[in-house]
Amino acid sequence: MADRSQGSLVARRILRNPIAVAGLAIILGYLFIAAFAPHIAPFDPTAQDLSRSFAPISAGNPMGCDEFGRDILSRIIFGARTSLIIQFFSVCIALVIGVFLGALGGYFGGRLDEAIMRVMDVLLAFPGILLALAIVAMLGPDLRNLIIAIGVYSIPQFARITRGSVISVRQNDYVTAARAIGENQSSIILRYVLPNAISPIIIQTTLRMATVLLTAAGLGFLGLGVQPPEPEWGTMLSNARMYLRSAPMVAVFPGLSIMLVVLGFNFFGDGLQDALNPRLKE
Amino acid sequence: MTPPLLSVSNLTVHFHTEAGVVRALEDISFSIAPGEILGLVGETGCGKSVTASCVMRLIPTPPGRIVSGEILFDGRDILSMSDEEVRLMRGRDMAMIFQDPMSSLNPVFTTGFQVGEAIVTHEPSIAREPLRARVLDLFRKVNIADPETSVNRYPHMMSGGMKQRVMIAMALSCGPKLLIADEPTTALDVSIQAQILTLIRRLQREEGSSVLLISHDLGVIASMADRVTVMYAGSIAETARVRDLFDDPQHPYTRGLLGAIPRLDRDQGRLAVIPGTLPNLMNLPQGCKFRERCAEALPVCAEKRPALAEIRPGHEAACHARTGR
Amino acid sequence: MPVLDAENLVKLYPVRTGGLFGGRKALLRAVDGVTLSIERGETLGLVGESGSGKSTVGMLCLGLLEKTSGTIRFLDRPIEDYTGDDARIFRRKAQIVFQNPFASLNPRMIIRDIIGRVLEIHGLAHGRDIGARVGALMREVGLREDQMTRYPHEFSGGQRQRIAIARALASDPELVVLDEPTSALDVSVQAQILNLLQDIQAARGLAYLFISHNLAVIRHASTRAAVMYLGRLVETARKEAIFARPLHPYTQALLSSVPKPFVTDERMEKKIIAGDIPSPLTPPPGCRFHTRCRYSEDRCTKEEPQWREVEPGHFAACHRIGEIEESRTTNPYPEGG
Amino acid sequence: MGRFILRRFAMLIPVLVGVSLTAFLILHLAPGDPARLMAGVEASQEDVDMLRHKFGLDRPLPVQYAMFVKGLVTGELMSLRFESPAMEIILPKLKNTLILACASIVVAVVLGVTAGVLSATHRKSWIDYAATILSLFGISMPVFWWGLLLMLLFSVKLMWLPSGGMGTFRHIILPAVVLGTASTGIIARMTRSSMLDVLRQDYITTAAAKGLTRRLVVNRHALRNALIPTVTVVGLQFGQLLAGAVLTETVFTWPGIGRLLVTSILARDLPVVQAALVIIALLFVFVNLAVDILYAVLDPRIRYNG
Repeated sequence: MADRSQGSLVARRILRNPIAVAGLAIILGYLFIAAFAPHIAPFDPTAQDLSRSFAPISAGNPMGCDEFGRDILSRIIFGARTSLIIQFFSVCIALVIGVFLGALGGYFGGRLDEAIMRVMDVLLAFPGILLALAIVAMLGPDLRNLIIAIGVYSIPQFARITRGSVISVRQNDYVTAARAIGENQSSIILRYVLPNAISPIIIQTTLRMATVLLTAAGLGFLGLGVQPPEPEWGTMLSNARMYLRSAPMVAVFPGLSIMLVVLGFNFFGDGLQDALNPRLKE
Repeated sequence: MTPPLLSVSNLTVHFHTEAGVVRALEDISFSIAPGEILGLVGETGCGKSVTASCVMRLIPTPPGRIVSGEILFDGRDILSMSDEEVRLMRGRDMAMIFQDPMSSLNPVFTTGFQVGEAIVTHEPSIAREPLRARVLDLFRKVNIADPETSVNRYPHMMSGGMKQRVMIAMALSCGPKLLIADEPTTALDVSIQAQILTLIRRLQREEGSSVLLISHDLGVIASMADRVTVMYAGSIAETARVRDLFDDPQHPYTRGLLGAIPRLDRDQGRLAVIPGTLPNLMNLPQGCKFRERCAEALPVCAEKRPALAEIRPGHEAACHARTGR
Repeated sequence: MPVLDAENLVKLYPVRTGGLFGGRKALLRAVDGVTLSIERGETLGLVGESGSGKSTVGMLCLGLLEKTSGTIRFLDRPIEDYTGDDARIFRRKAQIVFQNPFASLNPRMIIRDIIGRVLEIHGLAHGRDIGARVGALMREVGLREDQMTRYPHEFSGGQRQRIAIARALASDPELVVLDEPTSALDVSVQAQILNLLQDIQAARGLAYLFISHNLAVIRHASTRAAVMYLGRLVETARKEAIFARPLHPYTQALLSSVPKPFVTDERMEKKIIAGDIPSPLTPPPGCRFHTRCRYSEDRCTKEEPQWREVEPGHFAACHRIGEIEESRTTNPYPEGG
Repeated sequence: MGRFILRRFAMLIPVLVGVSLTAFLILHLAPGDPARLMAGVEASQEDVDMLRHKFGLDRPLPVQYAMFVKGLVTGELMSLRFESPAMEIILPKLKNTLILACASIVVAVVLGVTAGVLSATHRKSWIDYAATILSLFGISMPVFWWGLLLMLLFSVKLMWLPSGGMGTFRHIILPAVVLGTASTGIIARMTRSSMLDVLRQDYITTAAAKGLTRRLVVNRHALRNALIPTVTVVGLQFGQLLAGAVLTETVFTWPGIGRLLVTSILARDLPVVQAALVIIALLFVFVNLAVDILYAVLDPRIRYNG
């Protein structure tokens, strides 16, 4: 936030909202775990010990062991790292490209806008996970391709949100005033339009972090995500599914981790939405 | 003397917001006689619209809170009525028209339906045909061209002036004793404003109802009202008959306001200016709220908030310099 | 030499009215043949109701909207000729103040930058100088210098309008377009701003194009006034003439329908212009005011009235000026419907 | 109204071309030889060359695209796996997916709109907080995990409901609930915010000022307007459901297009993958068209201006 007092007002609103605070706590915990995974994890996440296959929950393995006797807690902790990498890079790709295209179309309008939006419409015509699924299926499943696939499928959302926001900001008199004092186009976009169009983009970024994780885990669950033995929550769940009847607990923790982190971003994003959108406040 | 139709006494209203408590109204008292038009005038934030909402009991609570006071309408205390009693009174005994006719009609229903709805609410047993006739009648009464077609139109197909006529038709549908008009012409062009004001005036005479006319425009007040109440920062500054107020204003704020208006009828070199800005309603000063902008302020003005007092019959002002030493 | 000289300005907007592939395109005639000029030190008041095109004229004169046709000469040079480096000169010498002070200041900039950008862009000050110049401008418009590091939302509406005025003055303009500069303000604040504008003009010898829907404000603020109706000028004259002896029936009726802030025995009913303002999409043929004019006759519905100088410096466009002169004393407009 | 619909149809044409082009190009996006990709790593060079020729992969790209579109339109596009036209495989599966998606959307709309309206009318009460938290949980729930949990509880432990397959009404309950959970949450949030928005409008005050009961103000004046943006969200959610079916159908072995898509990807049956993608996209685009038309029915401002 460029604006001090407005920024602190937003912070105060978030801290007064218990749901947003809970979300923030989850996110911070997640970041901490991902950052310090090697220091926190009790075991090597890929070390197999077939004698401990499906070992139950114990003091040594607080979440038990999987089919290869790997410590599930350690795999969950390192899995946070994988998830964060996917989230961060794919959202970055989508954010940069999407905001650029959306701002361009929204500000200049006309044929350029028409062309950009038609392309976005085509991408949006493949709903949800499908586009990412198709891309990753063709490129081959690995971490880099997963990031590209998820990044590409998130572009239209950012482009649309940015475009809408830019169009509404563009109509303000201060943009006309900027033209009247002789500001050039790039200066108008960077100094006047984007800083005022940023709120919905911030909200979208937070909420996208949640969606992106769900998509990555979903692809992992279908066997099209990060390949084993790399620890990734969706892939872990996919393997656990085969032993659902005999060892149901193995399926519980990866799913719980996904849900908690996604919940964290959604809680925080929801609070952010209320805080940045004073229209909803009395 | 006939008892007043509406009398508001010592009304105090607060709003609890994120930033603090806004003292929107402080100790407001005024009354309206049957068949009278009372003009309520003041600048942004003076509390005139809040007052109107209180009379209709349309203040959202929270954030609003009616701290104290009494609103007697036709002898009944509105503030102690049950929700159902208030509901039955709204639209039937008192009705309201709003500032922005563009947004005060529901875009997804036809205008005829919305006027008819007001009638059905208070006469649930009315049959279809008489209802239609009543609505058409009302449309004719407020001079809407081609009523048969107009009742089937959606609001967005009408001009601002026409929509305000629909609002007036709706307000008059059950023959209310009191009409509250909250800035009814502020969103309209000058030529349309004149039409609407004339219409309100004519209908008020025909129906014999009372009107609480709220406006920031002293011109509108001067040409419409029988009596005028001037509000400033949540308090009443002055109440008088319209001629007394414009010919011999007592409160320094009223005088300042009249001096600050550009005039069409004469040349003014420079406009008289009320210095300074409105006080913050969340942090009101001690004593008189107008003191910091007042050229006639006395030492007492910094200590005691002036009460409304009669200066001559029918002319009251809340000013230490006028009323007492 | 006038500061601004606009001739036969036209602005048409293509508007879609539905249908396949964009449907029938209609033309909204926002401004349709407006001619005006403004001298140094003078205020031209431009008054009209909604749909009259008065704000569009202001935007056209500053090149903020592209005109469809007509010529605009600024300091004796067509504004199209201000290209390349000269474009800066035009931007520097012609400025604008908008109606809504809550929308005309970038909420993400502090006041020093809002005003200081003008100096930077035009190279009028550098480095530390900027702060000093901004401070001086703020004092000129009645603000405190120490407020320059604040954001717009920390100011009241009147103060914001002062900031907008300071921004307009920063580049030392010759012409300022004031687009309803006081319409969003309360009466007491309006008076402060009107006085301020008067002082600035006296001190700097500026030309103002003062646009407003408020006739009393126009009368107070201008030297000459022009009345617009549905994209056309109907009358223009020095203010003494136009407000004392309006010639056009529209001007007359408009003046009498303004509620005056004093009590008279005159009845409101006598002063009304009937009917709604027609849509600028389908302006009436002939004289555009004929649908609401009580003097309208057959000719008015067919022929466009000529723009002519009825008295020296007093122009109007009406077929019946001479004939209605005598009936001016009574003005029995029926109630509109 | 007719013109309005026609115009919306016309706007679809570039999107349809783009959709088929994208589905076509995705195949060529893959690094390396598409023929090799189809044939698999183990196939001999002759087999690959044969496949390349059979599918015209040695022809110029525009020709290939034309063949692809022709194959789609005439239904001649052949599956690699089943030696039968791709469409014949896809369409019965599509029907199953539609049954599932429709069941889910009904659940989501009924629960979501109710929760959203209650939330907005009881703002800041426990109802609002509960609905908000539940909605956010619903949105955050990974479909596949949620499916596994419910399956564990209702099929494995309680043995009330079947764990997979399709047949009776009991088979559809779990997949429909699982698939509809996220949409319920999103529809609830959207309804709440548009309802709050509408409740602030002047015409709501007007309705209250004429003496309408609170219930009429909410159900007649507010809901009708609040549903307008909700309808768009429902349309978008329908697409999400079609996509989410990929996961739900895998969990519950529901014989729909989503599962077909996954198995075809794993079996490198590219014509079926492409055709399925195009079919889902087409369906989604037409649902959105229907939503636009519904939008116009609900909102007279669009009806007459459009």
